[in-house]
Amino acid sequence: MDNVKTIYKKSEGLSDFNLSYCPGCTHGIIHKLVAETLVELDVLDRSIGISSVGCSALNYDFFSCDMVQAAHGRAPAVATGIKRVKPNTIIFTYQGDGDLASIGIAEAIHAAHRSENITIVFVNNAIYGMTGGQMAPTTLIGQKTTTSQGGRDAHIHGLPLRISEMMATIPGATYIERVSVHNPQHVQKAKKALKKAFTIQKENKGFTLIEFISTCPVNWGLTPKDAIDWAVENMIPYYPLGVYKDKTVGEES
Amino acid sequence: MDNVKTIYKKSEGLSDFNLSYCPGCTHGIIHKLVAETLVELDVLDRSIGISSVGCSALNYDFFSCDMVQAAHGRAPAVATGIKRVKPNTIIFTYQGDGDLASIGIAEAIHAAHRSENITIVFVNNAIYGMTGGQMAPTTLIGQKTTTSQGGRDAHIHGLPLRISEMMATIPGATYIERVSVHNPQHVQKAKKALKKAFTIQKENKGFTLIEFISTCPVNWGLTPKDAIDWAVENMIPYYPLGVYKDKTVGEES
Amino acid sequence: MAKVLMKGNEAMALAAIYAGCEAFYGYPITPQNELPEYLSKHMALHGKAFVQSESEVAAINMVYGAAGAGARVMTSSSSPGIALKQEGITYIAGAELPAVIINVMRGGPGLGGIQPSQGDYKQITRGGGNGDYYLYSLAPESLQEAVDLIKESFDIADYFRNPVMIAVDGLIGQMMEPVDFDREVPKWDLLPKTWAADGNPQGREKNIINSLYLDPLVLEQHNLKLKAKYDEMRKNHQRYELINMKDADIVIVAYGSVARIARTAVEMLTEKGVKCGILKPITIFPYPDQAFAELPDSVRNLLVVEMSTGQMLDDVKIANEGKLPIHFYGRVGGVVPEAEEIVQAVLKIVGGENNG
Amino acid sequence: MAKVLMKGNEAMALAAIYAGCEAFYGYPITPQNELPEYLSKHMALHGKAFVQSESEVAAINMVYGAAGAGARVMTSSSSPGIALKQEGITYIAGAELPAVIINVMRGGPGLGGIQPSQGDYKQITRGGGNGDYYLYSLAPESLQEAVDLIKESFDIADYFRNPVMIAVDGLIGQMMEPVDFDREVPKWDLLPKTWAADGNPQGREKNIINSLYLDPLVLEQHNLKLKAKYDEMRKNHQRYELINMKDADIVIVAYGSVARIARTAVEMLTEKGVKCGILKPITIFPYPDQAFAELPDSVRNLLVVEMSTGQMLDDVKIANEGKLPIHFYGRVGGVVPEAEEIVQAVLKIVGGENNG
Amino acid sequence: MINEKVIIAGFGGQGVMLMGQLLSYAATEKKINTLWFPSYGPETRGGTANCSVTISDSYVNSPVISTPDSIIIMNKPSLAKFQPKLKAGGHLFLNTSLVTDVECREDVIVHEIPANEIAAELGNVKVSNMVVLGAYLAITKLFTEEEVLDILKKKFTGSKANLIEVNRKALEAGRKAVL
Amino acid sequence: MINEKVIIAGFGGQGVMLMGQLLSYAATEKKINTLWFPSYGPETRGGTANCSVTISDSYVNSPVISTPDSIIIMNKPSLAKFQPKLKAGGHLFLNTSLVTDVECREDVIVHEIPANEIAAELGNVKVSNMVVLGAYLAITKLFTEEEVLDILKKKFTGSKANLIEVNRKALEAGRKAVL
Amino acid sequence: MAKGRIIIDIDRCKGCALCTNYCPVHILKLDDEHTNSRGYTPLMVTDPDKCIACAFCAIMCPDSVITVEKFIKEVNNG
Amino acid sequence: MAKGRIIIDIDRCKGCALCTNYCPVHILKLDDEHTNSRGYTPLMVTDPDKCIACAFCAIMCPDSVITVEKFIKEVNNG
Ligand SMILES: Cc1ncc(C[n+]2csc(CCOP(=O)(O)OP(=O)(O)O)c2C)c(N)n1
Ligand SMILES: Cc1ncc(C[n+]2csc(CCOP(=O)(O)OP(=O)(O)O)c2C)c(N)n1
Ligand code: SF4
Ligand code: SF4
Ligand code: SF4
Ligand code: SF4
Ligand code: SF4
Ligand code: SF4
Ligand SMILES: [Mg+2]
Ligand SMILES: [Mg+2]
Repeated sequence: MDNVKTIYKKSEGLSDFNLSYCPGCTHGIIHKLVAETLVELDVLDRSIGISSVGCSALNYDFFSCDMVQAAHGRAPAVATGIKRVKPNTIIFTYQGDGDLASIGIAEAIHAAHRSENITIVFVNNAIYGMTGGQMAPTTLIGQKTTTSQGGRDAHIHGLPLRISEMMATIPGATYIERVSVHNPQHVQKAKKALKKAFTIQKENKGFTLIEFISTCPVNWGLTPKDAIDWAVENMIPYYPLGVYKDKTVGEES
Repeated sequence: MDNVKTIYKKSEGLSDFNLSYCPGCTHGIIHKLVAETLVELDVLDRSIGISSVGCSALNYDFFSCDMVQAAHGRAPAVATGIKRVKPNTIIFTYQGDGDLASIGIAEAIHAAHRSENITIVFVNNAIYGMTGGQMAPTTLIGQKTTTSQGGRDAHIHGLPLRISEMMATIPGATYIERVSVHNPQHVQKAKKALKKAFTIQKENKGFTLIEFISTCPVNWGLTPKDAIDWAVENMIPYYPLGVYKDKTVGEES
Repeated sequence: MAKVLMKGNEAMALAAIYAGCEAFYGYPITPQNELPEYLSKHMALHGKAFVQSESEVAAINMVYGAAGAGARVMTSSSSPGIALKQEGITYIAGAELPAVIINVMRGGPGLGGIQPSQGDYKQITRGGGNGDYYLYSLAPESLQEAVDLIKESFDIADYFRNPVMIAVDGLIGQMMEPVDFDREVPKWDLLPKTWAADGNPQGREKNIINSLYLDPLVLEQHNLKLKAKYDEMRKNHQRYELINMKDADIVIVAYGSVARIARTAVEMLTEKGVKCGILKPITIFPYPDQAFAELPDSVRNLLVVEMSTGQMLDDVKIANEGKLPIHFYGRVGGVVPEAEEIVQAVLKIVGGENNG
Repeated sequence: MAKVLMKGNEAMALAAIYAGCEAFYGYPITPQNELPEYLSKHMALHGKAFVQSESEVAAINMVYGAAGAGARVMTSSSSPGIALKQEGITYIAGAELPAVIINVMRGGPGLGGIQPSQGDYKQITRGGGNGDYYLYSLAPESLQEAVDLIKESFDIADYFRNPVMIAVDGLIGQMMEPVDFDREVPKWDLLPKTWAADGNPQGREKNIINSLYLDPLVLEQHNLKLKAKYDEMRKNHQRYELINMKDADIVIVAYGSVARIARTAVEMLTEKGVKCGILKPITIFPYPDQAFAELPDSVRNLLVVEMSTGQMLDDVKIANEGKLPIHFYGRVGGVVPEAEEIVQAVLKIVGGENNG
Repeated sequence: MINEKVIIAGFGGQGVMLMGQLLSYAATEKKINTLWFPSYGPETRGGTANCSVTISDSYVNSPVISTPDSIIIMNKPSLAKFQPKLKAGGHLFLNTSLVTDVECREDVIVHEIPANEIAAELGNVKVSNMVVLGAYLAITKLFTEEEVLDILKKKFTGSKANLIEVNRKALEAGRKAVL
Repeated sequence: MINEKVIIAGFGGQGVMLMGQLLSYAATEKKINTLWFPSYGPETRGGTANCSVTISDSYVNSPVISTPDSIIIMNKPSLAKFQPKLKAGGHLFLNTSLVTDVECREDVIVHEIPANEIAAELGNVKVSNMVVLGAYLAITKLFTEEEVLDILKKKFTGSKANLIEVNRKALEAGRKAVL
Repeated sequence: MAKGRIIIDIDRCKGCALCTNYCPVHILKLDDEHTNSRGYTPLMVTDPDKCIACAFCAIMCPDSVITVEKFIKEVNNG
Repeated sequence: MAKGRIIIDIDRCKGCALCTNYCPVHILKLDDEHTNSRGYTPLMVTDPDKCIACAFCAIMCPDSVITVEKFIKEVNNG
């Protein structure tokens, strides 16, 4: 008979809780990647995750490391507060686009500005999922939400913010990349990005942010797969994937 | 005898109050430019200025148009609140680097993000003047302040934020320029920039921000002239002057 | 007009439009989201301003701006969002600007929960921000009352040049009830807003909107002026309802949806032969201490019922001046008391026990 | 050690270092700037953390983080800055985290002024944020008392797992006085912080720092647990001082620097043959109602003196239970009452007039 | 005198909120007092949802229904949650397509409606809620099926107008299931 | 028994804050109670500055001095502000270099010190404050000049150490101006 | 013939069907006949023999429902 | 010979000396002999005849102290 080798299973970086996300929501994929990365870098037992306010607010139950639930938008400040007193920990925040790009943009920018040695996992699903589908700063032009019922209109609502591009201009930031999880290949790429970010943090090289293009099937009103296709067709063109800042480049070469 | 022509006098955009600034502080020069611009564009009598919190907090007394004193960092939100109900007014905020770059960065970014049709006068003097010389996000590396008494240290405090560069990445912003007032030539250039910004606003073309390199002789511990020289030698190299964003360019050509 | 069935949040939104609200600035938070969602569509239809701000902090400062420019302006939020607005609220009060703030309360402290609560009583009635100021605070129990009070609240805010807080909870926000939007509400005598910084100085001096007074003697005068306003509210603008008070043996003190639940409890108690009245504050600031003076001599006990651990107790103690025994029954954290529980709490007292 | 002459803000900073403060996060605001300035230098010298945050909002959330990680942590600010921190403070209380918050009060509301004030009494004692929580709040009158209380406050915060507020005003912040840093202060029995999310789970389950409880019944239990804590504070941890109380005819109720000024007034009154005592709350939450029970029978009147329009009056009314006539004298907006004014206010009453 | 308190409970997605709203709209149309109150919050996403409806000639006091006159139970977990509250002698409407193998109280009147099956027969399993509503109306006689359909007609306009017919049939089928 | 309350007032930049602090430091050194309280805020920048110092054997109560025993007036506007508060029979120290053409109360003891001139003669107009302080010490006999200089020595170290001498001379000159 | 197999933690599955779109050999679908304990229609494998143990399904499953095992041929003397 | 003149609003002057650095003909200095009503040493012109009315001083003065007037030669028949 054949021997059997387990090549994929639930990460031990995740607890046994059932994720509270809607069926097919890519939040779950991103959770797996974070968990796997912490395990593979062997830092899980000195990691502290900061839950923010959004659909992921409850993820303090989902990761198996120490967790802190932060006020809406303030996760990077909470992370700073911890990292400065516990410099040997590995700290990540997990923030949605409402949380980071809207109410919490100041805290994100200033964590980068101060070169805080933390990693931000930024989940951009172009909408406020938790509160029922309001417009986010990253909502695309024409996209219908409960507070842009006629579709986002540049004249009334302005043009969507590009966070990775903006944060890349901050002198204090070390590594910023935008990734997507729309197919297995990109999931692997995204994990590589996370690994790079957490490695930089492990080596005390400063601030890292990985932006994930994510979906919200429920509030977009699409099936999970259609939501992924919509993200590929509409979000990625406006939010191109790639490395926006890498201060370690000169170093390495 | 000769005829006499007044070629320079106090702008009628300024009230009769004595400015509360320390002797030789370039805040005063910037005030004159704003006042002159409003008069020259013939919009003074429909202008509303938003004082922020900083040495310029009291400038609600100094401009001769309607004025609103805003909470620390929130001037762009206050401006938004007004402009949306009084679209025919000309609105400017007058904000220091503590006010805008630190506590108020979210409001500045989101006013730009929404393409609010307002003008931000951003006065970067690399320090908190009003409160007695604490470190600002724009304080230069090595610069001594009351909260960076050994000089700003990149490892502890991060690298200074470049606001114009950062805000230029915001898709909703129309015009962003950095200017200086260190000599009469640059004062004139700065005024041209302000005129461009207010003209854009007049024409409802969106968000404009003019960043001024300014001095704080008192908290820098320098004479007014030495302070200006210090700004030229130290600030301008890190904060290069120039236009960072101009969405009207395509239009005009 | 016929009554229309509407969700509380939407009815409150529409009431603001009826009141001539010119701008709404707010940030999403459960359980009040339907309010901004409704306005995001309908304000534009009426040519009015709607901005979903980047945060509650920005929202309240946008309100400050629009109010300072003389516009009728409103924001809404829920408990932690209101906490974030405290600095902005004290500025609005300090600069004497009229504005309407709706707080659809949820369980706290902190992020807490999202179910109905009255846990912001202190935050609302004591002003959560710095300095000596108060919000004229109205606590309706039904959608009709909410709509009527909101329609009037813009007048009240303008009259006093002071923010008005509408204190409701998730029950009011989420329930549907038939509402008549055409009911007459009191009209207040309002002066033109000659003080507004609206960028239109035709024939007037420049206007300044400000709360900064570096000279302490000037700031003291300003504070005394504000105090006179609050004293006037206290003296002449308390609102309350005394229900079933005739020969009452015990009186339930409750506001908002709890008062409503208490009505059912009183019906049940009446069946049991217990004479129970309700003292329902409608203004929670100014607190209706005048109502306590009107209680009949028959009253032997007060029972305060709240969806909190007893935040209104302070005000009841002050109003009661040590006269009647005060008991308390509360549910907290999003738990809504049922009428039976209140009945039991009353029976415990009229049976002689004190569970306060 | 010999006494050292220090500025209040710096003395309070140093006291925190003595107490083993491991991190300070704050944002500049007058009149407390010397406090962070001092720490910006000295925390680093002690290998401790200092961050000038981007805002008060960030500062209080940094405090939340460090406190959750088990560190002794402090922030300081002044009135409008404290208003901005309200959301963060309710989170800290909700998540049951120990932290010390210094409020060097200035005139309000809004931006107000920068001169000494007690205008944040409501904001401090009623919790400016959402939900049912309180801050253990200490109001020293001198630098020595401030230093002693701050040294102890970190223990108190750890003991209750609750934020402690040090309520002082610009006078305390700006004055210089000789202080002895080596005075013994009470030590509290503290348990190890096994609950901390410090990323060091050696042999323990993961820890979670949180204030969110979506299930109302669970959140209710959480609230009742908090309430038990506040009840314990109220019952066993009131602090106050009764001064010159023997045969007192009238008692001044005053806290913080006003109590200090009242001491001079009492000396002057004694010379005039007026028997005047002082009831000085040291904790303003829990409010020392026990002190009122200890007043001698000779007392005929209470005079509340504050640097506000009368924010402590509510608590005095509650503690007094309608027994003695309550009078009030206040200065506000940054005006500091002089001893003579208090003397006059007392004389007016003992002469028979009620200016309350 | 009308004074009906009903709790309607099921999975999110079964249309329990709409059932309750239809009753309140119908009451409003007839100028009868009514109050509809939903469970709300993130838990409605995956889990159960319910709403309470009071319909009364007099002012509706408590929005919280402690002792409902009727309960409509669309799934199993809801039965456990709400059956104990039902007043003695009250009506229990059960969607027996999903609520199987359960014990019901003896002191209440149970109406069993295999709503999913009936709806499936009608060609649209989504109208199982209307089937149960039909049964409820037939028993309580609060409103006629027409009155409820009139409300639906106002809601379903445009492309949705063709749904009216299947809803009519569902109400009818529900009635037949209990009468 | 010592119980001295003094208010020191002048322009920002004249060193009035330092004068008061020196008194408080000297008191602390001698284990005498003291309290120094400054005017503060943005207005100190251009305008006037003042501080109140209490030195007392017993606990200092009010930080606010309503009736000072002495006032030291370094510029004109300060005289108008503080003269009315001075206790009857109290000491009024006037920097007559800047405070000219004024009326002083009859019921107080006025000490006139042309401090700027004296300081200029000493070669450093900045020590005008120390000149007046010398006069104040000479009259009140609170501390010896040495005691004050000892404090200064602790403050002026390194490159500033050479300033001690001119300060010593200033104190001395101030003494001579009033004795 | 199967190169491996997947193990489905049925009760964690939310029936979102996401995984089914990424199986290169098209052997995944929702099992309409069943409802799991949380009320969802869970995943099933139509033709286990075809599984190539690529783990694409598992990688894309947001809820870590799928474990993938690879069969490793023992080098035997057969 | 002066091409113009400046008028100094003495009591607004804060004596910062900034303007003095920008006068191309070096005719500006602080008037050490005087103190204005606000206690500052105000600006003075040392040699008014040299003023070329360039307005540099006025442009650089933060406090709008300086008014600049240009003398315009009348075209006369001289
Ligand atoms: C101060 C405050 N404001 C608002 C809210 C309400 N709120 C909860 S989640 C959320 C939006 C979250 O959106 P996002 O960050 O994009 O996360 P997603 O749910 O889309 O993953 C908001 C506004 C809150 N809890 N606290
Ligand atoms: C909420 C709040 N935080 C802090 C302050 C105190 N404060 C007043 S001015 C100021 C800094 C201003 O610096 P900047 O914006 O650079 O202006 P400048 O004085 O340098 O012109 C601060 C922190 C305040 N008034 N309000
Ligand atoms: S609401 Fe949207 S983002 Fe939130 S869990 Fe559901 S699908 Fe995901
Ligand atoms: S403190 Fe600095 S910025 Fe402020 S007025 Fe003085 S010199 Fe100008
Ligand atoms: S492992 Fe690959 S082949 Fe096997 S079921 Fe999953 S996706 Fe299909
Ligand atoms: S992706 Fe996961 S949750 Fe979704 S159907 Fe497949 S196994 Fe089930
Ligand atoms: S106008 Fe020109 S030349 Fe005349 S004083 Fe001014 S700077 Fe000098
Ligand atoms: S005129 Fe203006 S620039 Fe010149 S010294 Fe006076 S204030 Fe300064
Ligand atoms: Mg989102
Ligand atoms: Mg600055």
